[in-house]
Amino acid sequence: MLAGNIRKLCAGAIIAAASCYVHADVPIDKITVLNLPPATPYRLYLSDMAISHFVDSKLMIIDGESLNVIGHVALGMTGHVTLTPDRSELLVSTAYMTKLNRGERIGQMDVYDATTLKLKAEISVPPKHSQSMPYRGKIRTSADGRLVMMQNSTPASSVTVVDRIAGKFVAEIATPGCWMIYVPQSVSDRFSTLCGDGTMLTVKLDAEGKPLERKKSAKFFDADDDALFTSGAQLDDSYTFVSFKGNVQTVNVAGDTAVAEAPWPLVTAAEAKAGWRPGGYQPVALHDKSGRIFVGMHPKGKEGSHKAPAKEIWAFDPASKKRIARVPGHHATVIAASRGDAPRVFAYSTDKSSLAVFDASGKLKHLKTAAPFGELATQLDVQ
Amino acid sequence: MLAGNIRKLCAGAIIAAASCYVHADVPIDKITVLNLPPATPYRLYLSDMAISHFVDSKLMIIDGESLNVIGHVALGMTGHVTLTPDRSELLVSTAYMTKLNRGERIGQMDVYDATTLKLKAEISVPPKHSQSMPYRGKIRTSADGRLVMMQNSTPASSVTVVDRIAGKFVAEIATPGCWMIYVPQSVSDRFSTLCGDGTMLTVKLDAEGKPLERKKSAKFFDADDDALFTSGAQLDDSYTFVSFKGNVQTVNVAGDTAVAEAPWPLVTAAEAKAGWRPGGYQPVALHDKSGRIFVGMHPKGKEGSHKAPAKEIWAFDPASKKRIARVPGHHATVIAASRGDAPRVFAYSTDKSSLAVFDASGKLKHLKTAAPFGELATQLDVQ
Amino acid sequence: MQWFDNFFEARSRRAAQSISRRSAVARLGKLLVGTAILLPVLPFDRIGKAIAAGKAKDKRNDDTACEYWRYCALDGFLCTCCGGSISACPPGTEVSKVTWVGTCHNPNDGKDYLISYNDCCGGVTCNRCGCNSNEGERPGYRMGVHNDINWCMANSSNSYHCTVAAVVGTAESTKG
Amino acid sequence: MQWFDNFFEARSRRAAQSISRRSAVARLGKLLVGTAILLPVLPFDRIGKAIAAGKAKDKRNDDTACEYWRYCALDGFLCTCCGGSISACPPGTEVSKVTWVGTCHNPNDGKDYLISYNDCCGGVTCNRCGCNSNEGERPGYRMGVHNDINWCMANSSNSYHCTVAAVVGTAESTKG
Repeated sequence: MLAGNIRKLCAGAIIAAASCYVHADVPIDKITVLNLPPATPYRLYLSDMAISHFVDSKLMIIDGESLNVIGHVALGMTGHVTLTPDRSELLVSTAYMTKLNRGERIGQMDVYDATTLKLKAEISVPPKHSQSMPYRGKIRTSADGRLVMMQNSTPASSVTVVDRIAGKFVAEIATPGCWMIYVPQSVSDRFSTLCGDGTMLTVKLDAEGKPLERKKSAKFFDADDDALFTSGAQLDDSYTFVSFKGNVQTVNVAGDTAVAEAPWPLVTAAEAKAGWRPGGYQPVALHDKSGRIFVGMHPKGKEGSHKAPAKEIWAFDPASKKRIARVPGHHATVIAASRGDAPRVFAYSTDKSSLAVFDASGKLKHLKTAAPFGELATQLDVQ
Repeated sequence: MLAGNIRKLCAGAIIAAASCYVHADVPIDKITVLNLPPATPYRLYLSDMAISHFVDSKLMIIDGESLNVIGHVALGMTGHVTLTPDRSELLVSTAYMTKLNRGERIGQMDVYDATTLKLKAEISVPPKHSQSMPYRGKIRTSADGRLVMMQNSTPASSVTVVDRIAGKFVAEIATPGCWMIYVPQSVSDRFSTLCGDGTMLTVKLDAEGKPLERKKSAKFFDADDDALFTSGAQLDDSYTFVSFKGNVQTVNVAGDTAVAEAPWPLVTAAEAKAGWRPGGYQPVALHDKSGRIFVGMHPKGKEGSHKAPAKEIWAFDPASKKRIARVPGHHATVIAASRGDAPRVFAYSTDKSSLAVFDASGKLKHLKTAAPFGELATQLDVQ
Repeated sequence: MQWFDNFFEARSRRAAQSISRRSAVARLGKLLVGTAILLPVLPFDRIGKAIAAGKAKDKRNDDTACEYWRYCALDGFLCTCCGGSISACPPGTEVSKVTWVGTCHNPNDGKDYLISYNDCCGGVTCNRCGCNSNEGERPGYRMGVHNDINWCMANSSNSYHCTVAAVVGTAESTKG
Repeated sequence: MQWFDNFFEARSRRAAQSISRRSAVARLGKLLVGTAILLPVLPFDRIGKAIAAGKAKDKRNDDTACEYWRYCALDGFLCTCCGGSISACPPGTEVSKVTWVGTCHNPNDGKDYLISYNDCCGGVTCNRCGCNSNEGERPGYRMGVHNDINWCMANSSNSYHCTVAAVVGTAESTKG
């Protein structure tokens, strides 16, 4: 009787459905699993701490043209993610507790295929990764993609080095009083990190990835008076930072010691008086081809306003150090820019979970805004 | 130098602060951990699946008078919770994956002290608990509190029995086509479960808690034509259910076979025509002392509207089977009532995350509403 | 699955006196439950999409809207908003081994279709385009048409990501 | 904690040329970091509460409002909304072993206080009364005053539930 009914029901799941198909206008589906579509220069990677359930943080992958979500990657407990230089893999610095919020803490680097989003490898590391908001600089690869550096905090600061090709943990390097990882593009044997005493520490690595030499730069900023945001925008061997009070500081990290250029102000004296300051979690972006930088700015800034969302986004020309555009800020706390031709600027608002898109080929031109994306996202990377 | 500064800073954390205290108007705090305050009859237990991160579900404990949240209990992956009859412990049927969303699935019953909310014990069980929305009936204790029955789904239905006093798993009992656990109060050696063929299955247990005998009742409902909501309101040995189309069905589960009373309608012919139906996840509550029942009702009901939020809450007198009150429904999907004197009815809205409180000593009188409570809660228990 | 051979099975079959469309569906659901669905390989035709392009304003033909006709008993997040499609799971997830079934009316051809609501499993929950439709849905005592449960329960990863709505057949012939 | 004895420590001390209040705070923070805080047992006086009763409309004295004076550098969920109090963790949680520190101005006595923002750890995240104030907050290179990080990181359970704001001293004497 049961079998009889099933045949009448014409269920493709149970019996061959060829005779059935003729009765229906909608064909029977084959359920499949998709790969990501081919990447465009506007593919976005949004890192979401999901603060209310941060044992279960996540990466959202978004098509920056349609603003459709095209995939997710599980980041574990406050995971941090970076792309390999060839964009073939996503690397995640994370941890798992065996019973969700208790039990053993398992530290590892998860490796995901960037096309299938399947987990390819799990590399065991000391369970010390920084359980913190996503920022660029919490995990970085060397320029050649072989070594992976991951920021730890116990809360003492250290950096874990993994050999991605060998698939193994290499070293844990003490970086007391310093934070975040900055890697040059012309050499692959070192990383730098910003220190609370206003310097940068550069750690040179041996062939294996173990620490060989550590050198501190001269002091170039004052964390008390005018701290630098740690999220810097990279171009080749240099990182461009902005400071709480609105100065631009570019630092070259290719040498044995980091070399800071002379800082310059984003704000005029009048703007400084009106309290215009950078703010947010990723306040500055840089377009590689033009060198232009884009900064989320808020007025009436003061001590403690450094995470305020942007009232405006300002664009600057690097050669003239002049502002070339100012547009409404869409409450942005995270700014990112695409590479190469036809640049676009993406402005994500942590508070509103919204994403605004600008054409950045000339002056900034707002194209569209969509929401919601994520729960508490603070890092946005572009393909 | 550092020590000197510290002394000047007068930090109680570092040195004895007696001499320091005289300079300050606000005393130095001792950081402690609270216990729950003494329970009132209005203490509420709200089970939240947290659908967007259901690996990390939770119980919120709320003071039903102030509507302050007074504590939380972690429920693991889609955990289900019940109180012991003496209200001394909270029992959680749950599972953990060793790596959050992969790895080994660990099944267990977690035991929490109901005053300190500390984890007291973890009892290993087969990893089969029903990963489903919280409903009363997913975990229940026998009347004497010794045996704990937990609903499984693989998706085949079975019931795990744990001896809470011995702290061990006892049995897994097949309950094919049946769902949810109903326990009598006059005997502690059996449970019943509602079956899709319109009957109730009663399983009698031996002294250990292993199945001794299974008996099915006569058919008393039709799951196709007028299904029963599985969340029933208990009074002694009987459960009062409502049906999708608005009939009341009381079933006594104390015997070897469950005995159903004659059903009666909540709705008049005119109300039925207007489509007034019960709806939600916990659509019916019962006040023990008066026997009155309270049902979340929506108009224009139809096939598929059975989870619709209440447009009104209706109160009925059990003896006369007459409606004695109808009040605005506050979008409720979950109704609960306190016990004993000075009854209150609590109406939680899954959509709005809001909680409305009514004085139920006479006709229903709205006292207050507050929000938000939880993310996707579907079960509310009262002390 | 052993439970389906249990001594109550024969009795419950006898207990069902009338063969309504819905109970037949419930049984189909029961059979699908616990079985890895091996769908036949058929031409992959997105007729719904094509129609949607023509009637953009009819949400019954917009597969990112809760009102889309195939979603009549879907409680969950739409894979079409999560990097999947109406019948494909997003990258990195896997198709649920077990499923619940709905019977939905297609306004375009006037026919009723059996829809398999396969969850896509693994990783995080998508949490976009949440829908809660319950036509023909029943409590867990009719497991094959129950949607208040995680249908990733039988996969190696129990994480729920989103839900697809695949046509698995037509319910037409049981109407008589 | 071994890193604090590292070869860079002495150098970084020398590098700090001026002793501002804030840098002193940063150092205190650094010392508190990695140390289980053993607070002295003093009379438990909820002066904030008492004042709040009198000036109900001043959010600077309402310990369930983000504007409460002690919360000037608190980024997280208020334990006062989660079953705890201004200096007590909710039931079932444990006090964080490490902490960050803020310097907040008390409008009632005109003095600046050092506030220890201890996270309460274990179980689920409370997710009520989220606040994000950052006075004196600095990036992770000044870890003792950094609040974009989980201060339950050194506990046996790393789960973050909510944050208390305990007075640990006055910052007055460093003003000169």
